[in-house]
Amino acid sequence: MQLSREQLLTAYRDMVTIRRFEERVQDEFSKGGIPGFVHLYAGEEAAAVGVCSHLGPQDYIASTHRGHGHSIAKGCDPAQMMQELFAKKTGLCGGKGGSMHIADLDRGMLGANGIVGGGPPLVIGAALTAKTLGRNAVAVSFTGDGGSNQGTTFEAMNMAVVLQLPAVFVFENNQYGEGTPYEYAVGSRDIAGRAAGFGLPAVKVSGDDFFAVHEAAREAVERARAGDGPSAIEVDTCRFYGHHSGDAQLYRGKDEVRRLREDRDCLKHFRRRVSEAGLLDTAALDAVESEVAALINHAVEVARAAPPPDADALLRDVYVSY
Amino acid sequence: MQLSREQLLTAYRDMVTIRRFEERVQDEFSKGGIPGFVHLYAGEEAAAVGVCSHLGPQDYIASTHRGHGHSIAKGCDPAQMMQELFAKKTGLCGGKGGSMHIADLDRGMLGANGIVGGGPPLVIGAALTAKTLGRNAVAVSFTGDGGSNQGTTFEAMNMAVVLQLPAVFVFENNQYGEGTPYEYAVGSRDIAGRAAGFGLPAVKVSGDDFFAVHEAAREAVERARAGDGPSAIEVDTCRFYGHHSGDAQLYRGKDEVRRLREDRDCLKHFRRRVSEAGLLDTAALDAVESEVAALINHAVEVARAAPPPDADALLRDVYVSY
Amino acid sequence: MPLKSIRQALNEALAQEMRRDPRVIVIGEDVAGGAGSRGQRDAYGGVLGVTKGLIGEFGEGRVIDTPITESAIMGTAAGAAVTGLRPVAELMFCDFLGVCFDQILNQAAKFRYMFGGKAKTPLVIRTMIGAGRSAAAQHSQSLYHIFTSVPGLKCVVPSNAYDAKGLLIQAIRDDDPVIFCEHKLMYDLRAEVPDEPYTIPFGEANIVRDGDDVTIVALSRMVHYADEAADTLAKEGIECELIDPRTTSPLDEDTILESVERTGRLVVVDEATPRCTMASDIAALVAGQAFASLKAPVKRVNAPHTPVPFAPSLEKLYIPSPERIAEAVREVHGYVDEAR
Amino acid sequence: MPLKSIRQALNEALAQEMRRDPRVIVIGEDVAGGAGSRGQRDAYGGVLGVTKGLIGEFGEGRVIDTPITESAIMGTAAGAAVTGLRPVAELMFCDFLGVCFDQILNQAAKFRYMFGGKAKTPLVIRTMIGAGRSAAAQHSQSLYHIFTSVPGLKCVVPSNAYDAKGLLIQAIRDDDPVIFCEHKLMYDLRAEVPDEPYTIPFGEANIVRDGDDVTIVALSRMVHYADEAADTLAKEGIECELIDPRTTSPLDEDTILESVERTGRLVVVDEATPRCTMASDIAALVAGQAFASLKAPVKRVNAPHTPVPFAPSLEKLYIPSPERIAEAVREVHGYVDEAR
Ligand SMILES: Cc1ncc(C[n+]2csc(CCOP(=O)(O)OP(=O)(O)O)c2C)c(N)n1
Ligand SMILES: Cc1ncc(C[n+]2csc(CCOP(=O)(O)OP(=O)(O)O)c2C)c(N)n1
Ligand SMILES: [Mg+2]
Ligand SMILES: [Mg+2]
Repeated sequence: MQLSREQLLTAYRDMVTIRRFEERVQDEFSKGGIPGFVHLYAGEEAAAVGVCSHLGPQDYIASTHRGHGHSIAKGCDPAQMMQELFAKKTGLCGGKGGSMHIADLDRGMLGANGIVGGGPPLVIGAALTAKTLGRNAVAVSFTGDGGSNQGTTFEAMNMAVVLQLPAVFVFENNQYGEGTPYEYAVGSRDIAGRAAGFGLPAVKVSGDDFFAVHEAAREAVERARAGDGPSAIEVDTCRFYGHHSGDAQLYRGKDEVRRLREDRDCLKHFRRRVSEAGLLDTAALDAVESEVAALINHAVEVARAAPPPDADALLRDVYVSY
Repeated sequence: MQLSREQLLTAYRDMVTIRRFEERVQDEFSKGGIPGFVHLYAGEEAAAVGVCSHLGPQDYIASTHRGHGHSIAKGCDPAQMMQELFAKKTGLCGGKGGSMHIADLDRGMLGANGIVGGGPPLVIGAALTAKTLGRNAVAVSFTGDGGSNQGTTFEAMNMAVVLQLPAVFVFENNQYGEGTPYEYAVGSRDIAGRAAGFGLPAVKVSGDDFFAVHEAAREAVERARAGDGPSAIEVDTCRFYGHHSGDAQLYRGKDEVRRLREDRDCLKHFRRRVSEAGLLDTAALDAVESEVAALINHAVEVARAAPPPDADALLRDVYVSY
Repeated sequence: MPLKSIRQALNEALAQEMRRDPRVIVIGEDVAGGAGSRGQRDAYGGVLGVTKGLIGEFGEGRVIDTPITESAIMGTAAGAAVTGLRPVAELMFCDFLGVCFDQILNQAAKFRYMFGGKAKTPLVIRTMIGAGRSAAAQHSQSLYHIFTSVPGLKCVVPSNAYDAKGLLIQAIRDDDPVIFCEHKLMYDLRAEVPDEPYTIPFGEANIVRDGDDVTIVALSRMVHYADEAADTLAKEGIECELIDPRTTSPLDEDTILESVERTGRLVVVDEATPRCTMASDIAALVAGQAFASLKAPVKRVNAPHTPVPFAPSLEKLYIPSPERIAEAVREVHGYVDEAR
Repeated sequence: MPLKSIRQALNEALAQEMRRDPRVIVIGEDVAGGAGSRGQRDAYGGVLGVTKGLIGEFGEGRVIDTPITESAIMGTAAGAAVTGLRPVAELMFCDFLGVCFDQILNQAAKFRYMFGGKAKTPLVIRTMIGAGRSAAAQHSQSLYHIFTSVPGLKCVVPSNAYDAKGLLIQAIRDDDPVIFCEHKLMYDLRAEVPDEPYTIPFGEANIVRDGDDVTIVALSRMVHYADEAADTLAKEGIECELIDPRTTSPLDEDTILESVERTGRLVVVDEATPRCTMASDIAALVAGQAFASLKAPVKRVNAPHTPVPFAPSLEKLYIPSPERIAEAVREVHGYVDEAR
């Protein structure tokens, strides 16, 4: 599928937004402005954006503990996100969720998830809602290579096939679950192949290549929307930071991250591709960069200035009524 | 592999023992002598016996709610089993487990299990013990077609591959989980194929044919014992009774059970096979039948006569020490 | 008014709510049964027949049979609830929470709070509790204390058909996740149940009988045993006030406290094991908030701290009996507080 | 005696037991880390470093990294325990029990009873509890009440490095399944810890300080907050007896009851939420068995019935504070029982 200039710019803007957001989060985290744990998505942008560019506001995604990229790709406001990470009253979850539970139901973002394997079953539910209410919506779960081994993930795939639901299972194989390589933890060493065994079409694509992800996701999302059932996509990708901000990454090979940043940067790949094909010129790409830089600066400024939650928020919203 | 006359007789005896045991349990259950729920194994005998004939007392099995057949095949005493079903002090579990928790650790029988999918993770543990202590033992899990969809079962297969454990996953596909056909519940309709996706050798064999199961199990058990890791076997089989004694079986086709009993009776198949090949004559087979009949009669008599557990058993054996 | 069993009352509640609101669906293992088989559809209608007939009226799209896959069932229900359906999911036996608890504990229960109040999760989980059928250790537990302890969940333990219908309709209309615990020995228990739909609010106890001598709080099936005990005791001249909280979360603290303020004596009867369960919860409530009125130790009548045994003779000893309840009441009634 | 952190004490306990008994193994996610990677082995040594270094001494066969697969981990440990190993399995955060609880609740805990006393399941599950690190709703819970409620499980909640070592060695040598709960904020807390192995029996509380006015029972990290509160109160002339039960199952009922019989006043401090948890369990115990001695209502200091919030400002309000504890003690101390 040929993407329009507009679409290309949007995709690039989303990917750059994620990258700069994460770089800045790392920075602010080390300066102490962000409490708790953060898991950064930098390096994997093509996965979130390649998939979510096929989704509209009526569609759903469920994310992982590494949820900033999915949120941005699904249309969440980076400023509200940043406020959430800063634990502010004005954050996306009023400061009560934080990075690991960032969510935006209005935009079909069902939440980051602190439980590995927590999301896939939820996605089946969202897909069932779409099917039952005839909404023509699609639900996508993002899961890591580590999470691909969780029983809940397997169950969700089987259930989606049995009920022929409009769901897509995206496996972001960034090579590691914490410090454990997927070659060790995935017995078959083949996440897509294992998914295929569940009776759904499954492909593996390179996450360095936005266009490859985009194309695979187009097929999967169209299949789901047409009522032809679920699919799986394994995205071969990499993370540029540690498991979380603060991970010493001793399990990495010498120079591993430097080489990944050189060879496997999906942003670089994208720029090269669109430039070489004459689809976008450097000026346009650079304009996006400055636009994003301003956006992120603004997000951090707002987040810093925003107030913490009111004390009574502690007891609020446990129930709708009690 | 050629089986000796002795081996053939043992296999036949075990299968007949299971069949007559179950028929009698059904009978005693309807007469009110057996409390609780019982799930009968009749029709599936070739699976338990075909597999367990490769196992010794040092090997382990974990069973399902439908556990009588596995217990007998693994060498449990039918009289002690019957006493347990009758809830007697002298039963295999002192009357505290019943049909759904019948177990005999001395014979490597890790228990029937009331939780569908409860057994496979346990088998990994038994296999790990074998490997860690250098025992050269093998651990086998029995799981139904229904249980093949449980997350715990998938996790166990992956773990067994990752740790290269001496485990065998036997899937007894008797076509139904309660009233739900496997064609509906297994999205891929292919349990062995799905298992293969986890990175272990997996085959499907007919459970009508003791020799087919026996041969597949031989390979799998040898592989495990040789340190070459886990395997899976799907046994295509059928149950002659309902899900439990008392199931109206409305989900069955008209005449389904009658036809199964005619066409798919593994005992009939066995008799025909060994007779035609001149391996065992009718007299020998019939002698087994009468021997077993006496055994089962005896078991029921002992069970009826045995005392119930002492009242203080209620509080005993919650802990080793507390 | 027509007499209906708890089974019928629940079935009627489901049917009426499904008629009223197309977003209500039923999902679980064999909730119809026979999906894709050569035999009949609706072959089960739930293992004990509670959902029988629903698929005939509402079809496969709204009465959904699933594989044996509790995490996916609960996750599907949670995900569907938060996106616009009102699922009634079945966890066949509460004992099976072990294979799916995350979707309840960390997902459904916490969405609203974690997401800053922006989520609504109108989910009902119907599940069976209780001993007494020789179903042994893994099919006989009464685990509602676990659900009760989880902020974000509501928990219902009906004791009769009238309450069962009204509470289930309330649960379905409620915008929070509700665990609805049905005692497997009570499905055939009958009571007068109106044909039309009605709701019973959560957090409002039912005063089953009045009395001034001793307060008994009993849950689920134990309400009936406590009532039996109270009959016996009445003949001895001890008048018990019997309170059935009906929901453990929210708990009607006021009714319990008011009663104890009057009687000064409390026995709590709970089929669950004794540690960190409802009897201790209620005893602690009273020890903290009605201490001034207490004239005797708070007695708890529970199952022992053991798994549920298989043998009927042992199981009978396991379950609190009317006799043990009466004995406990006599004890607190006869207690003389020397200091007061 | 050398000062050691809880992290060091636990690590030492594990190493010493693994040396002593070849059947002891450690299994979990990244308990070493880096399995099959291009980088270092033992890259983690447990996410907070408790198992660091073990793989160097004991090798991959006994320090086993797993996929993210808690049901398989717990099942492996249960199955291994019942067949002859003595596994120490790691459930990284107790919050994750939801994805693996069946193997604990229905398998490991019940084997012995269901099988008529023929099984031994010497299994330890190490897990992290507690709020205070802004880890939000799914990584901050204190769920030991759930383990405590299950017959067949033992449950340990150490509050200092000395106890941590002795209790972990006891847990490993114990023949029953033990849940060992480590508070994530206390790993760096130091105490004098002997180099040689020693055990602390289960079910024996530690009397942290003596006092005749009010009994405080506090658990895990709350022991330290309660001690702080007691310091403050001592200056006001209120002398608290502070009891750390160390194990919630078995629970040292005698020590608690004896203390309350002396002081007549009890405050229970528990970081868990209030419903059906340890504070209510202990309050109920006392209301039932030390009623005659009670001079004031039993006060519980808990987190509120809410999930754990992310924002540090809210989380601080969530966790019971020394101030709230002191206030509760003042209340029961100042209470005048008009009837007595
Ligand atoms: C049920 C559960 N187990 C373990 C963890 C701890 N944990 C958080 S993230 C993570 C690794 C996840 O790896 P992967 O799925 O590959 O995602 P990635 O971090 O690589 O994006 C682990 C083990 C958890 N949060 N939940
Ligand atoms: C976790 C769990 N879910 C559901 C059940 C109820 N149940 C008991 S047996 C069974 C069907 C099992 O089917 P299958 O695995 O095919 O075994 P079969 O009965 O055919 O031998 C079900 C649903 C259970 N015991 N445990
Ligand atoms: Mg990963
Ligand atoms: Mg089956």
